Amino acid sequence: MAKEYRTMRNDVTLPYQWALGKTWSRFFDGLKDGRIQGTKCAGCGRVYVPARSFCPVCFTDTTQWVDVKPEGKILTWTLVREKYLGQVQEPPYVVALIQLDGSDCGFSHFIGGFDLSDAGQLKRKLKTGAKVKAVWSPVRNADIRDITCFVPVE
Amino acid sequence: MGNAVAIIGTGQTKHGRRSDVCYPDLVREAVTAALEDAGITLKDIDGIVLGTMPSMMEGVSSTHFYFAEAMGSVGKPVLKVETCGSTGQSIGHCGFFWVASGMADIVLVVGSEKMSEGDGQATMTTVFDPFFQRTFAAGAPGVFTMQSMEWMYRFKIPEEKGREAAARISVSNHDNAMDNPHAHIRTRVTMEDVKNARIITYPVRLLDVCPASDGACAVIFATGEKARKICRKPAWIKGLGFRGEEFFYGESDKAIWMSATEAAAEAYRQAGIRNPLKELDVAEIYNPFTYQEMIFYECFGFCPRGEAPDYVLKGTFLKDGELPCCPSGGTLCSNPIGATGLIRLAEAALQVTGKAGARQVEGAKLALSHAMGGVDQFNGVTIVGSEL
Amino acid sequence: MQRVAITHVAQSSGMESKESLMDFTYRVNKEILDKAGLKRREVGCIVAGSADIFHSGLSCANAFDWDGIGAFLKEGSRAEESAFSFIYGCMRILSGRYETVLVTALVKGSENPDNDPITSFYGDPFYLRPVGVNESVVAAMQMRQYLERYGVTEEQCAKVAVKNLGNALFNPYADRKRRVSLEDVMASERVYDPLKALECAPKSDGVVAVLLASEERAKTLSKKPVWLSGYGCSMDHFHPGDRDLLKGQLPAAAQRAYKMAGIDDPGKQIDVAEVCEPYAFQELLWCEHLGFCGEGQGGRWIDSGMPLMDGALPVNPSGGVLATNPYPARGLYRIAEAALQIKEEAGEHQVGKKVRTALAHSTHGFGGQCHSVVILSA
Amino acid sequence: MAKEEHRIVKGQVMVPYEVALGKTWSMFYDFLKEEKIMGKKCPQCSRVLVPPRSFCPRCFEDMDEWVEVSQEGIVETWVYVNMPFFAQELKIPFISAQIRLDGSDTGFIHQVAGIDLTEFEKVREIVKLGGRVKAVWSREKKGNILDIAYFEPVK
Repeated sequence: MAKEYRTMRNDVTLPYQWALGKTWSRFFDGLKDGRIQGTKCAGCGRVYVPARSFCPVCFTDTTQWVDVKPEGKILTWTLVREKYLGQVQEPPYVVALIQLDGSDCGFSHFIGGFDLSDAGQLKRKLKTGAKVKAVWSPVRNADIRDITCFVPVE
Repeated sequence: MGNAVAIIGTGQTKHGRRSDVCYPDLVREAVTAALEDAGITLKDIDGIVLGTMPSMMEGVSSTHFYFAEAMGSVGKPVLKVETCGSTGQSIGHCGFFWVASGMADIVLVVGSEKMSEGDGQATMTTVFDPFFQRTFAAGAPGVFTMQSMEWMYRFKIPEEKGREAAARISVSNHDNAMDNPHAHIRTRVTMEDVKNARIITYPVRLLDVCPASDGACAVIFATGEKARKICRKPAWIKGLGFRGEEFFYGESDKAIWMSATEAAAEAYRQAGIRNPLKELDVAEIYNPFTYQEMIFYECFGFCPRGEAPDYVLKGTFLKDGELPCCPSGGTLCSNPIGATGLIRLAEAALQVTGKAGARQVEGAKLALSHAMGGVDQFNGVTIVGSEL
Repeated sequence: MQRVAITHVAQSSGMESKESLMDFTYRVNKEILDKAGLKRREVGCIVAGSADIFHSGLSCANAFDWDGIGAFLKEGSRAEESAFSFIYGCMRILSGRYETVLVTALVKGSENPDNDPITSFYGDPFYLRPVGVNESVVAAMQMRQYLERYGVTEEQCAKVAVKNLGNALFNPYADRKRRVSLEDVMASERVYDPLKALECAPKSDGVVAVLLASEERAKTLSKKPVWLSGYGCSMDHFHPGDRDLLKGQLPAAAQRAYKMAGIDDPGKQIDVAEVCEPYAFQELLWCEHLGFCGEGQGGRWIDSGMPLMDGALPVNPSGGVLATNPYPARGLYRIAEAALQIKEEAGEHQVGKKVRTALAHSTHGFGGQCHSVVILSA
Repeated sequence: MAKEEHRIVKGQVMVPYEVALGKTWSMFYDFLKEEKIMGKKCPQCSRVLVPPRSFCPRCFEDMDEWVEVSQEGIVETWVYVNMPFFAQELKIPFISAQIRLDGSDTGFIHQVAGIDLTEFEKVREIVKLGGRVKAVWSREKKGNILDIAYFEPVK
């Protein structure tokens, strides 16, 4: 940002250590073991992934853990071409909402595993409702990137 | 006074290092407790007010989004109000005005902070402007020390006397916190402990300073009509005031501290209080630093300027004194910043409704609560009473 | 019941300002006080609207705001989004305790990083932020569903950008002033496919102030006060995956506002609307949710010409957020513009028809997580 | 290995901003380059504010009159900072001070240095509330507040 009037840089850098709490610690431990777990609300019966300590609709504690499949269907997606500061990866990449089989909500993650520059292939593979499955990272740190991305299932 | 508004329920988390829970769960703990205390459910809530200190204290901005479910706000109107350290009082004021406006019958107000997740002092440094003052900022201790030194010099308070009185405040707050199950720091300290504690910024020592806490507080406001129907013993809002001075530190006189003085004066005017020392039964003051608590006593008219140490040393503000201050153990023993001002209000409400448990001040009917924010820039005061 | 009115409005240009944020704020507040013939000391209460993360790297925005908004030793507060600030100001008046409240929203987008990195901090650090979720990502996913579920076309969405940027040419305060054709919009880069660059709002500078007054005071302060007749707000789930992105909470917010204002046929009873559309297609979706047209009819609605400047229900005659996006202040800009239309003070972008009732809308968060609707009347 | 029941995730947030100084503050720094400390005087309350403002926050009037203030003043209060924290600009130990420059009506925040700062007990013999200090200029001017290197006690 070169400006013709007088400015000052004001860069704010701050360190954090975020607590996961019991439920999310267990969820990420599961990812490390190659399992995707949700919690089920005893009231409305919905299964949420990632797991929640309480039902976002009923406001009651969730106690039942369920394993959901590492595959599901695309609810919607976008191909990110825009570049911006501190971006999670180099564009282009695809971010999607995926409803995992056995769950009742959308799960935010990447879709990849094929050439994104090929417009034809992109349209063919990334249909709403199309099946995708998780690709596990070879290195697992018990975080959301233990799943590298989801890939279309032919 | 216009429309009557009362507090019908309060809830607090256990404050402290709460790395056992994620941030939304901490918030929900307070919300659930407040709903239980009021004996109502989320269905009864017409609107929700949230506030924290600065957004970046915990590295998630605009937390009303993140806490949407935890504060039970899905499908409901919300307001996000923030005024730095004074946030806790400001959100209480917002809850009051929402109900007083006639636009809602029952409003839930939530304040929270999870200090263990960020770097409090580094974050506070970003409150200073980047042009002139940030270079010399030394977090909260630096500022509060400068203010305390200026105050003692102005009123010719001998250093020894100031030290003695500040230590007494530390000891009594720590003693009081022993009665408060929510308090972060629950250890007794002696005068010697305080005077020999590690120096933070001279003359302020470790035991003169509040901890960095995780915690949340929720308070439920209702119209007079609803309050009488739902609640056996509501705490009535009698008066409130909020004032701020110039942004640059040093531009106004911090030994007199007009924002604190005038915020209290405004609240007193509304509550019809002329002699606060006599009329108030208890005060919950936002006291992150022992010395500063004495400046507040003076600003709030509890004693003449420059005489706070004398009053402290004769026990005026002890739990069995003429005007007990911070029977909860105060900010000095728990400081989840965005929640702290609301905790003061919740504690004041508990006192005037006789629900303060072991920290109850016998027969308390009229209580002052307070919070301070910015670089000594803002002060908010709310007065609650057992009668309208 | 007490009533509350907007008596005066002042705003800055949305274009990049060379002034410091403090001076930039002061100019607009000075202007509104001068217009109203009031001294700073005479105002009852002052409420700021600003958000830390959009605040030039200054935490506790209210601290820095305080001087420029004229709040020295005055009763006051700050809300994080400017529609919040507005309604909080109204509450202060409705409580009967204040006769006048000055509400000021401020930001200098030109000093901040882009909206995409900034809005990524709305995301939690565990699930959403690490997979690159920001406001544009969710908007793009929302748009795809909108296109696929209802058969609305990309061209119909692009028409919103053509309309609003066209309107902005008549608004002296607009930031992005450029006549664009449908082809321009369609050919602009698909930054978040299917969203195109010209369908995304810029980041702008902006200070906007409104003076609120009680019924009695309003009548002495202004010949043509604009009355608050309805307000509604509603919050949605945090995780975009927990919601149906095409349903959302705007219908709930609108219903609350309509109920309060006694509106049962919004398409007929509202004369003009200022809608917060940081992404072009959202104007169509929001217009459906506001009841201006049926579900899935947003495409036909724009084709019909109804929301054009000379249409039956002009939407965003100011050029909207696509033209000027001072993020945390944009809600109050909508409210101010709606008030100007009722006052017949909108100048070159005054709509042709007589305006008695105007709607202003504000939204922020992923895919419109929170919506506020304000109804103003003559 | 037993798993911990709850964990911490470490991270960092970096957000860069570039903020405008505007005319008044730009000029203030231009004056510093000439080794002048300039304030602005309010036409209504007559207070001289340093740092300067384009308007008086109390009277809410434009301030157009520049006034040069003294490079000497009184220490209204000070703090000896010997604790490190994240992103601290100055090396500890340092002294932050509020200085009332002669001819101004506000406290100016800067650092007091130019003396041995290592031992607090010795420092407090020299730096006193109400004591006088004067500006020491940096040889190289960078257009920021450290163009005044520090204030030193006047003997």
